[in-house]
Amino acid sequence: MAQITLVEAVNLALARALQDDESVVVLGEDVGTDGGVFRATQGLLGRFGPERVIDTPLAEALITGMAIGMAVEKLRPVAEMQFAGFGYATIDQILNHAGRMRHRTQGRLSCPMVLRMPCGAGIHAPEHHSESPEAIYAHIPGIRVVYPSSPRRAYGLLLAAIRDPDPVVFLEPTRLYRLFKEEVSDDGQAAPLDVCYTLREGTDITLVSWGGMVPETLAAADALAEEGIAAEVMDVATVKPLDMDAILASVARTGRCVIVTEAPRTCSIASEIAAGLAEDGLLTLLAPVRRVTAYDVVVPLPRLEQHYMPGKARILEAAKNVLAFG
Amino acid sequence: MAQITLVEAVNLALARALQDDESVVVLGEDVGTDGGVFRATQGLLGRFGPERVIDTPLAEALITGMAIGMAVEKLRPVAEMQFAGFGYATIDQILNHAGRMRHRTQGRLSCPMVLRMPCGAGIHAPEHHSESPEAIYAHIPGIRVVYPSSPRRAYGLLLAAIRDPDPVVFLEPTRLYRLFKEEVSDDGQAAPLDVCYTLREGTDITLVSWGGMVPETLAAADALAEEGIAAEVMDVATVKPLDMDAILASVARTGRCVIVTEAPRTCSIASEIAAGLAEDGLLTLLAPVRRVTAYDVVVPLPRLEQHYMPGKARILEAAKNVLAFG
Amino acid sequence: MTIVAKFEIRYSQYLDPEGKLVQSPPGFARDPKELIPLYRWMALMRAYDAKAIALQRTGQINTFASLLGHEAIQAAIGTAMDADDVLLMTYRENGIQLIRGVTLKELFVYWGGDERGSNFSGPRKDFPICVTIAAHVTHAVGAAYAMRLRGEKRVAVCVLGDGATSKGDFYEGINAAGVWKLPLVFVVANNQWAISVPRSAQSASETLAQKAVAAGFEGLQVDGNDVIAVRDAVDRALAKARSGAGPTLIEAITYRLSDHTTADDASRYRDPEEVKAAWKLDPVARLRAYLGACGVWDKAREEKLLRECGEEVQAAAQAFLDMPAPGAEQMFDHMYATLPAALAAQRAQALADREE
Amino acid sequence: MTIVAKFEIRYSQYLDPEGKLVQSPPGFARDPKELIPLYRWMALMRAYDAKAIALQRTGQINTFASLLGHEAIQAAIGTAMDADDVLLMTYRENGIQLIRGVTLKELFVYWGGDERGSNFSGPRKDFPICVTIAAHVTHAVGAAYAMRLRGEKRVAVCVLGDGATSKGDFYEGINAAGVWKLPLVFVVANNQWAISVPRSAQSASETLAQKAVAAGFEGLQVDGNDVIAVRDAVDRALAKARSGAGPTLIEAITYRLSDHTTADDASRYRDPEEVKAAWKLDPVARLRAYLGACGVWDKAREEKLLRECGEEVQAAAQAFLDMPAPGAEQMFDHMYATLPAALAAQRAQALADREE
Ligand SMILES: Cc1ncc(C[n+]2csc(CCOP(=O)(O)OP(=O)(O)O)c2C)c(N)n1
Ligand SMILES: Cc1ncc(C[n+]2csc(CCOP(=O)(O)OP(=O)(O)O)c2C)c(N)n1
Ligand SMILES: [Mg+2]
Ligand SMILES: [Mg+2]
Repeated sequence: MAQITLVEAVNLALARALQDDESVVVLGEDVGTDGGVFRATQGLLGRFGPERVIDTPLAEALITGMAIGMAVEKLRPVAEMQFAGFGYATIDQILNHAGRMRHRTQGRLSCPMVLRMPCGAGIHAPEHHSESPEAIYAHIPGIRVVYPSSPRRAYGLLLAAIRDPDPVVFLEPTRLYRLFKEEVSDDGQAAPLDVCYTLREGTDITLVSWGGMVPETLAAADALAEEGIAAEVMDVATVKPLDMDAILASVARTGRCVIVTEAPRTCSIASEIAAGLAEDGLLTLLAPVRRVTAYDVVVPLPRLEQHYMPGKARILEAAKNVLAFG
Repeated sequence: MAQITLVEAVNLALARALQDDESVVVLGEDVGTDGGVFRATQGLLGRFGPERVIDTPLAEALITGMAIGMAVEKLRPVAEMQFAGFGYATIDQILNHAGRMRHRTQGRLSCPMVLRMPCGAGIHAPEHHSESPEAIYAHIPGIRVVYPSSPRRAYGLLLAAIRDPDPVVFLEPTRLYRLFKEEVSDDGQAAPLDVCYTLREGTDITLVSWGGMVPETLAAADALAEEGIAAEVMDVATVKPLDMDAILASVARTGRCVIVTEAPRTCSIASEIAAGLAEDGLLTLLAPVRRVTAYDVVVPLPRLEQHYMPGKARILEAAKNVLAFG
Repeated sequence: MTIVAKFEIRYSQYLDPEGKLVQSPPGFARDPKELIPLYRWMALMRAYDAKAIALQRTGQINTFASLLGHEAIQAAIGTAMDADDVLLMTYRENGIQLIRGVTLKELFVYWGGDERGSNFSGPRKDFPICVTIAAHVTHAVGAAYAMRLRGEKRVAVCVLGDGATSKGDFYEGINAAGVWKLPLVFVVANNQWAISVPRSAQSASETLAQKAVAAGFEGLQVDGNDVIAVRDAVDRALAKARSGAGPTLIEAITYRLSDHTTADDASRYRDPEEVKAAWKLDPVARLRAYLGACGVWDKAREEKLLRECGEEVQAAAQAFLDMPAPGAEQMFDHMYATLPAALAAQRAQALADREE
Repeated sequence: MTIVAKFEIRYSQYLDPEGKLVQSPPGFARDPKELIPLYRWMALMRAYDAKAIALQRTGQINTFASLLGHEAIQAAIGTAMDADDVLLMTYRENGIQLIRGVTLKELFVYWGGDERGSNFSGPRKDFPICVTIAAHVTHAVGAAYAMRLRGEKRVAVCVLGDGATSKGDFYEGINAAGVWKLPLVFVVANNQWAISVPRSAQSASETLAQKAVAAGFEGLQVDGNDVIAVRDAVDRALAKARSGAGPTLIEAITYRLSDHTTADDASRYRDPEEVKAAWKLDPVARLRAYLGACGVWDKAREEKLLRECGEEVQAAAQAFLDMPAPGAEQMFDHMYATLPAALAAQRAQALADREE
């Protein structure tokens, strides 16, 4: 078992999937010789050849549309958007085709594909390289949206996504690509989709997050622990469909909830979770829910991005506000 | 003052805007000779000529991208997506360019454009002709999203949208296009953006809706009134930015809230409103919030669409559930 | 100044508008009797089309897109393709679907507003009708890529309209097909109109065939009202694709003899004289004239055929009308392979509501 | 079979790689002295480029996209355009921006990760850098449409890369430009690479110029390392556009002599021999050789110019570094013309957080 980074875990899962199932193909811009701009596909071309590790022309609607055609024709394509910010051109294909193929044909055809995209702020990148669009995808019926927050979960969830019989949008937090390492055994074991992962148990407050915000959330929980406050930390992991039951169960115990995301606030996953609490958790809430989100503004260029993203301080502030209540 | 339908009100506002401001242009598929597939642009070509009422090639990214270029070059384009379901290809342009032009250039350039799109279910239309994607647009920073529910508000809000210095996505509920008439005076008067409209005052429960669901919501309020329950009915109208203060103020009086939308539930505007209540209205809530939404499934073809959309019965059921509480 | 690249676009026709041969026919058409099956399909398409419009006018199906004028193109494609090739098409290609084994009843079910119509018994691997213009061009690239990767000799055939050639997806797709020399045949059914927008307003390109120049492969024009010309071009393109020599784009020139759909009124934007002139090019009459002149077709055969077609579509319509309505669970049960837990409550609610 | 359309693509070059004239020069270049201003700009571009890379390597700006190899194309476009024409471009066209009046400092501010760099003092109507590939092609269509509608004699110039020609937006844009015969000049700076994807993998088309065939207007190729050839082609295209004769697509062939950006390592995917060979075509050395041979340039002038350029970029870099950091309000204050009430609380929070 090796200590590897999140991007290495993605690479490992891709290699494993290509190895185990000859219907798996990888496609996207620069995924071949270059190994991807983040090296997520490094070495795959050499091992599996250009027929299965495919450098495409620069055309995002093509990449997704082509993956759909491949999936319907019984391949298992894993397509890459170079950055989530360039992926909006494919929403049309995801929404109008990938998420509908099975329903449209009442089960005759299906669309088992994965659309990977690096996302999130904090790496001092140019415009459009820092967005976290999970909420847009989560609104789309017929797909899954997965957003891992650690090397081990990235490995297991990506394998699960590739093996899933339905389309999965798989968001990879670039800020975590090389932030820390974890032991990951290349055992081909998928991690369960559609469930929240409880990273830390606690009784005083529930902190909910996913993707790139999880380390900040854990850091906030550490800080709370120093003050004797036991925070439960949940990694949503699959943001659509959402495991609301797990969150409700946790909040039923703690009575308090802070939800953390680096996406703009309006209609975010944080909104969805808060709404679920307003509907089905109201009686268990001892304090108002707090969303700690990015602002409803454009992700700024790097000089201000630290002020755009929520960090440990804002999470702590919200948690204390909620804890101070009643 | 004439009694006119919602689609006639849209037409009237377009004609008025073209008449009053020579920088206004209308563009889209079939908006010229045909007058639009719903006749929203009928007669405009004859009055204002093909240079200002522009039939475009069949290319949605072009239509929006072109409108952006026009707006930056000081025209006031009003672009049409033939149906919201064909508009996803332009999310890229709206999100990456229209909503960013002013911020990106720190005020040097701006993008005063309107993107109109018919939307919503209930007209027995083919696939992709029945969707209500307001939540996707509402998640995008830098734009407004407006969704009128009556001829008078359609007229006033569309004029406001065209005159607004920033981009507006203007959603038109096809089900209401010809459902009822209202007196609309062609006085060139814009209606305020960014505010909720209270359609009916009441003290027992707040019903919140927008667009095509407003008549159903009013019908539910009528039914409640027959049972002696006074429902306050709010038409959100501008779903982004959201006038949450008005909703909070109403719920502070009534203590109960049902939110109605025909969009899929996850990360919907209904979620956003419920989240706002969980954060800032918790102490005033006498009962859990209820979202009455479409399901998280593909809008079905016409034979099942009535079962997809929420109707008066589901709104009533939710309202009674909330009223029965505590 | 040096010239670094040169291109030319060819046009072909065998039968003129009067149904006279203008050049010696390709192999498959040497014996005119061989064309009778194509004619039968074209007659069935017309009967189907008329019935669908009647059903729509009487409120029994929803908006319908007529294929009137497209019969030669569709008969040629449908008969040229192998069973295990894959078809990707729009709402207007029902005739090809019929030939490939989709039943008349299934087509009515689809237009009746019920997804079960796309779960057809016939060509199980064919794609469903693509309503969003040109999106299926990119799907075709993926499907053809999959076939070639597995070393199959199958071909993907992608049919689209003149309007579709303006859309980015079309171009991204053909460009990629060129890059990988995929086993793909694109047929642009140029019926001169995209709803109210005429071909001339869609592009300044002299032909639509030359769109293929941008993608680096062959584009050609054929008379789309001449079933021999279309069939010949499709045959060649299929053989080329199967041999590994890559894609072809065929622009088949015809005319949309109907309104865009039953929701449209083309008289708002189209000169009736133009439509009248287009009827002179009618592909069905043209082939009938040729078969008649060759002595392999006559009035009696025609009447019998029309009667048979009428009965067939009538029976199918009845079978459609007799079908039980879908239950609300149909909205949920194929959203995912297995219903996610998060959707269970929504499904239950929909079923409960339905019962009320 | 009849031929219904024919096309040819021409290529032009005036200066060969050694800087020798291969045909008699166009008017503006008859007097070699007239080329000195272009050479000066090219030298300044190179100094700017080197400084930007140095700033990036020392952590003072973020990822930077070098224009090395693009100097001739950019000098030609920048000097050919009128002040009130409009430029739409990518991240790699800083040289054109410089000529049009964007300051060196403003460029550093942009790459330093601060939106204020796009609020430049110079060509106030020029579009900001477009990072999403080819989206600006559609903006160019709208801008050109607006100019023509108002009866102005202005032209929109849209510069893009070879990779961009694969994107749907490019095609939708050129197709529309053809339909409306807009005052538009497209320049494809074909530097052979789109990050790691070579030109040959981007499209099977023999040239990129022929993409214009699909849009129904003229496409041509020029040697993009020959400033005379590029300038001549751009001059003609601008004059044609201004006269109402519609758009032109110019494929200017050059080579990306640098990595894609400072975040890229091109040695992973590119043969060093290829890069070495490309340096032989260097547009700056080529023009210098020609000017030298004409006797209008020499070592002393060269040294003085390099010194001046070095000082200029150094001063600009310092001015950039001396600039106060932006406040958190910069995220909010130009999101809308007037801050919506709903954003006020978020703005207040951001300012409060910043202070902590
Ligand atoms: C992406 C998209 N935009 C708009 C529409 C609405 N629409 C349906 S058919 C049509 C015209 C299509 O014209 P063409 O491609 O020539 O096909 P035809 O209908 O003539 O067969 C339009 C604009 C659509 N279905 N998809
Ligand atoms: C729509 C989009 N997809 C992907 C990217 C990522 N990306 C940035 S530059 C680039 C290559 C562009 O190549 P080319 O058009 O040849 O321009 P060059 O960089 O060579 O000047 C890519 C893929 C992007 N910026 N936009
Ligand atoms: Mg057509
Ligand atoms: Mg390039």
